[in-house]
Amino acid sequence: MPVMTPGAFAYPATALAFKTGSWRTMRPLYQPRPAPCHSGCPAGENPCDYLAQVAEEDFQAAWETLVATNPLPAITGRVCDHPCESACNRGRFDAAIAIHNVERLLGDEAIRAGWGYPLPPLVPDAPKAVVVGAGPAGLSCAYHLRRLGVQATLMERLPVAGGTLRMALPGYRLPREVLDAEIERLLAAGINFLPNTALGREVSVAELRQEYDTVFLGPGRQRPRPWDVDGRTPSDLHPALTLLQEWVAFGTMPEIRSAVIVGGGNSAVDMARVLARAGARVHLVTHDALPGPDVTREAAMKAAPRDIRQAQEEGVILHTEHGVHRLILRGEKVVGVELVRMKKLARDNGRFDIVQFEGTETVLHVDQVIPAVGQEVEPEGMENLLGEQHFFPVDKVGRLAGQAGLFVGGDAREGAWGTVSGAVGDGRRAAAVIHAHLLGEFHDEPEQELQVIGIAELNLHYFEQAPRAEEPLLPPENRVGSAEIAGGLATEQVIAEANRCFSCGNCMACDNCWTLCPDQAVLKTREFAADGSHYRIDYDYCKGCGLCAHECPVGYIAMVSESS
Amino acid sequence: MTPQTLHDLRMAQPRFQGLEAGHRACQGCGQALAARLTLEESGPDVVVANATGCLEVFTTAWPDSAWRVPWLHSLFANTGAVAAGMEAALKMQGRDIKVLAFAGDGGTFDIGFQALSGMLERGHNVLFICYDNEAYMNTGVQRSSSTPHAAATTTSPAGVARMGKRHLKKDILSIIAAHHIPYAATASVAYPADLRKKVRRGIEVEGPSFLQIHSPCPLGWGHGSELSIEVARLAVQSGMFPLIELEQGALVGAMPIRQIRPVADYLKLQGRFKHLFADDALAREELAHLQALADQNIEDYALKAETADPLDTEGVDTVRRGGLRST
Amino acid sequence: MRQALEGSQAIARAVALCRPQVVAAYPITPQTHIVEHIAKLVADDKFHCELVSVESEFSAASVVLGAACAGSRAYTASASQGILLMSEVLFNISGLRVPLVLTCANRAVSAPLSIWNDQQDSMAVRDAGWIQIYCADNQEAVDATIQAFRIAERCELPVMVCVDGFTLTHTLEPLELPDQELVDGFLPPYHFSRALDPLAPLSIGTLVAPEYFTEARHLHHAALLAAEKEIVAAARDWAAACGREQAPLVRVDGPADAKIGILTLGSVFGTLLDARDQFPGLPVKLMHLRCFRPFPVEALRAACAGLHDLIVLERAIAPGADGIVGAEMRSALADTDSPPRIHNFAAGLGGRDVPLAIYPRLLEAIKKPHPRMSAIDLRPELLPADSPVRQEAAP
Amino acid sequence: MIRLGKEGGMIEIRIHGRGGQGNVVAAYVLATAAIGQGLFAQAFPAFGAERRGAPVAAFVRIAETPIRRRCQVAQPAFVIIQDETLAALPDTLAGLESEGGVMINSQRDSRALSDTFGRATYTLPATRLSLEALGRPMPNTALLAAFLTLTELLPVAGLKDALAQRFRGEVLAHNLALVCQVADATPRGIWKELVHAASA
Repeated sequence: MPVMTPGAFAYPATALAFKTGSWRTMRPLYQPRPAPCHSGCPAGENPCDYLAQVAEEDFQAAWETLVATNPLPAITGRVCDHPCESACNRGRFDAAIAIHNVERLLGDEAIRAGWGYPLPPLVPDAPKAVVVGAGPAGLSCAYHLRRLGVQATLMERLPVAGGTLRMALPGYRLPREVLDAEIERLLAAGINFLPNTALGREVSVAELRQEYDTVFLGPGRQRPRPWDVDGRTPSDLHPALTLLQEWVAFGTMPEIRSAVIVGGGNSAVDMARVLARAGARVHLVTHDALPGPDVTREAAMKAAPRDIRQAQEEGVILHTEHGVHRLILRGEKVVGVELVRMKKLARDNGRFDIVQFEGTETVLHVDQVIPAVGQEVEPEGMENLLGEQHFFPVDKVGRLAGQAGLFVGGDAREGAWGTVSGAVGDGRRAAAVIHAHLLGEFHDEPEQELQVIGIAELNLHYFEQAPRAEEPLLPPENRVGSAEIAGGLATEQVIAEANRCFSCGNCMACDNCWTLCPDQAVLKTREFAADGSHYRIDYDYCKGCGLCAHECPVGYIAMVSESS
Repeated sequence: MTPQTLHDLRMAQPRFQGLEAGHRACQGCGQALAARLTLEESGPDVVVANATGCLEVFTTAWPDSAWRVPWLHSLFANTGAVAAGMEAALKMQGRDIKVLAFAGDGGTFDIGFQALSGMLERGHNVLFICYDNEAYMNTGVQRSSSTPHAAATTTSPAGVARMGKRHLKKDILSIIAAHHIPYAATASVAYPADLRKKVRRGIEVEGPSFLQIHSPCPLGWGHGSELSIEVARLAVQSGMFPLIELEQGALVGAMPIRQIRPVADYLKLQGRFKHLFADDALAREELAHLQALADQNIEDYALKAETADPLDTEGVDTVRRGGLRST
Repeated sequence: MRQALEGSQAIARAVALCRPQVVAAYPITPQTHIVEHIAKLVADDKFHCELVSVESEFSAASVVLGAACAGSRAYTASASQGILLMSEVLFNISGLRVPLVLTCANRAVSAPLSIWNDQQDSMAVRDAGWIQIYCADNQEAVDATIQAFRIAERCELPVMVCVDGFTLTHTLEPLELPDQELVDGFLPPYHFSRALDPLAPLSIGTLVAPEYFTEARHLHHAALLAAEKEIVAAARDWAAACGREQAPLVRVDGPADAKIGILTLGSVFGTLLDARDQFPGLPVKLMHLRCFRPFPVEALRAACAGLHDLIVLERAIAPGADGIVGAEMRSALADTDSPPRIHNFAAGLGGRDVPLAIYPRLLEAIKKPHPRMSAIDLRPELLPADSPVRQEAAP
Repeated sequence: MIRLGKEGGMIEIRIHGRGGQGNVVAAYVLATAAIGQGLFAQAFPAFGAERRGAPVAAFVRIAETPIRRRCQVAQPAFVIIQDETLAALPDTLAGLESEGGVMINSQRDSRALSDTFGRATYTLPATRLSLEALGRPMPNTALLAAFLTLTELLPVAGLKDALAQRFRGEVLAHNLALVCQVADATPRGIWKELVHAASA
């Protein structure tokens, strides 16, 4: 009961006794939302996290954040077609953040400085798991198992680890020393690596399944798809994969003056570039379209746009949305091919059909046709798992149907990304499930995904236009042998890029909500903010005006009904 | 976290909350925000004279007060004089405490103008702050001489014969400038860094200084409470409310606008201008009139940014990680 | 020692002796000489204060309000239209319980415009919640001014010292001015318990809802009633200090057993004293109401005990009603046993001279009853021919 | 110094002049002089809104006992006229006691004006004297000096003291010199009995 004062004066800050929170019908909530770059990354990286650390110039912390999802950043920073950047909201503002350059710099910095993965010690009776195939999927799976405290054994058919990375990726895209450095660091991280150990040769799947509760298979796709035109093939047919692997391994290449490469994937483009650089006249023929804003993922060439562009720079002649209609043979040798315009058209059932357009035939005179129409799983040692299929049908965490404890990831699974980062992601997801299995903690309920945050949900007023840093490229005339083409970015450029990040759906501690709340209901704190923000809302006073949510630059604050 | 420690957290905020929570302002009140930002910059060594108006009513419903600074509300019309008296007393006592005067546009442009003019003319060391929400909001949104042309209020309603207020918004700053005081400026709640900078300047100068802060009123302007900052920002970006600084009556600075927005973008968010978007010749004419007024501001104060000024309307409140703002 | 001083000059010097730190005023006849004398004292460095020459009386009152709240003793003076222009602030000052002293150089209120003396101005703000003290001569004005600061600061209430314009303010006569030590001994340094201070930041001037307003008003009313004790104490202590006795509430002069009494306020009292000597006859008790607010009901009942006829002579009227003091006297004496007949007259409105001859006219007038108030010095011949008063007066 | 007619007796004097002529000052100086001599006195203007040049009046009361009345002076014992042209105005001699005296600033002969006014009259060329002594047409000091010399109401020294309270430096010196000059040239005490009669 208040007692009347002379002249009805009042004491300071006594209004705190008046709880205006009761006025509220909508409640602001700090709610992290997946950024498009995050949800767009096949490896599952969340670039916002490490970009924030790079902005604060704490590179090692940023790298450690990065390798918590992807152990091979120096590699993926080079070879990934970075869908994160295609998804980046900033791309609809000025230009996407050069995330791959940040990733690459962190990876290179780690190699230079010799940083080690932050890993827990292995307990003596740690659970065990085996991984077959030391390609990107296998390496990732083994690494993540190790991170989770599982004793991982990694088997590889070849004497060295790396799989496709080592076998088929040209040095001008992925320098050997980078590849070696990251793989060595990974293998040295307490993983039991068994080279020259092939399924069906040294060991069988059955034996593995006897020894281990769980087995992860990452064999990749090692066998070129068979190719012919109306049942005919030239006698001197060389599949692109074979030629590439020879060139990558020994630098040798048969004498070819002119060729048609058939296919639109990475190996097709790499093949074409290698030949073009060797002085041949190279045509690349593909059903697919050139990647572009209004071209669907399904209809576009699988190769990274960057590599396609570089191939053109290097003289490769593209015939997109064309197919080989007829082989022109003299005897059993190719002297030319007849091309026809084609298009992938979506049908009502959603599937794609390839349609030829009669009367668009043209002839190319070449002395070689090199198919690069993709590969399939080499079934050796896995025949009874594969049966008639060319790939392994698995669920979203990589479990092979009807085979308890058996996981498949990377290119070998049906519907694979067909990219290194996709394989890395498969390995990580499988490792998590395997770990849960080993602890008997796996629950098969789908975790409901928060909706990815779109640019419309950001408050762009708070960001300034800033140009994207472009890395220097080796001019076409200087592109010889394995000389790396992409030059990467300098440290200060990378910091600038990190500062361009909108931090979509992730609190950047900008103080807007704290500064603009008319009711002093937002309290600034680091230690007491449980929700990943740097603030607490004092609901005793928040009137629910919604200013904080509207003015939050990164869409971190949601207004939810009090009644619900 | 228990409420007790939440209270501790409030008591430990890294800023001076001269205006505390628990005040009874409407949701999204621009004036409440402006007052807190002002005191955040001034710190506790001030005394405040507050004119009758929303700010006074919603902060001090006996026995509660939201203020953490010595505060006096006398009347509607006399704030300039009350502040002058405080200043005279503190001067005689030899105490170095700045006197702040708070008033709305009614207490500044209209009923309080004479006392304000006298205070300025006599050179009292007072920072007079006008929270300009462009109408008499405290009594239920009646027009003031600060109400923009064509805005609808309860005493300048829109109807078949009228397009809201018939007269122009009084150019108070030019009148203030004619007193040749050391410092006068306009600010907006949409640009807190700039606002704080101007409060600081107004406090540092010896002698009278004046700050007019554009403070949206969701109730009176007819916009959502979450839009207060958005609306204030558009007022600046459209040229309707130029952010300028004067010293000794002479223009010394204007915040450039990098991307000038059409006045319609500002108006269409507000119910008080709804009638201007009717399919009607008079409405179109008044809309064009308001655009012309904004264009004239942009010309008079050279508001069009030629280069990316670090303090332009986009740069000044660009967010930085960790709450750093360019000031 | 006695000095020849003009009333305004004496008041100005009395104010200076009280050492207010802030003086604010706007000139208006007949208050001007007070402020001019203060300005001269400041200019001659005989008085150290911040003299704020404001742009209106409204601001003058507001400046001293702000100054007093900020912890400085403050003073202002005005009259007539100035008092009315201040009136909003006057109510505010007392409601906030702020100690202040204001000299009202009493003057008529326009329209019609008159710059001359009556007391309509201070009477118009009788309900502003201020203490009001009326002075019969300039010596009283000097003493009351000094006492007013102590009363105000002890009661946390503003005090209005009412001095007839011209008849006192512009009249030179022999006056005693105390020396500084004497005043310093009587009046301690200014202290306001709620002074604005960053170290104890109170909020003054809050909004009070209906559930609390009555109590706020009650405290103000009770404070005014309680102020009577301080007014008496101030007069007593001041007398002890300077040797000048003064009835603090009601001055009574004349035989205790007189059956006729005349109550008035201000400088007319002196004229009546001389007039009574000039026209000896029935014993008449002359009374001066020094303290009008708080209204000293007990003192007035005691003073009027035994009277058959009480003449209340005022220099203001409540148009359409009665005399202001007269009406209050009726209510004050109503429930006493055998209250006197009350005759309520106005005189000297708008500066009309109140001569000695007013006295016999008053004694003559009360021979017939006066249900309503009238001006004793009305000149019927100046009224329109159809005016009832004129017809009644016609022989 | 003379005694007034009776205990509590009082002399009332009215001074006529024009706005800006120092009329009120004259009244104040005379009252101040009386007070300086231990008497009681009152001085006040006829309160008006008149401006420079208009006819104005001021009053002085002098007594041996405190003066309580605050009314205006209706029947003065003496009238002091600072400007001859005012003499023609009806108000100037209004209420003047039949055995009262008129002191007037004039070049003309006292006897002639006595007949006109029907009262004891003394003329003094005060404007000329003040122009000579002060360089300004301020007749009041000379008139007061003459008045006090004629009536011996107060010693001329009292007038000098009063002037000293109000003026400084050269102005004061010149005024004091003028007072002496006039006092020496004015017959002493010839109006004593007028004073006595008026205050009786």
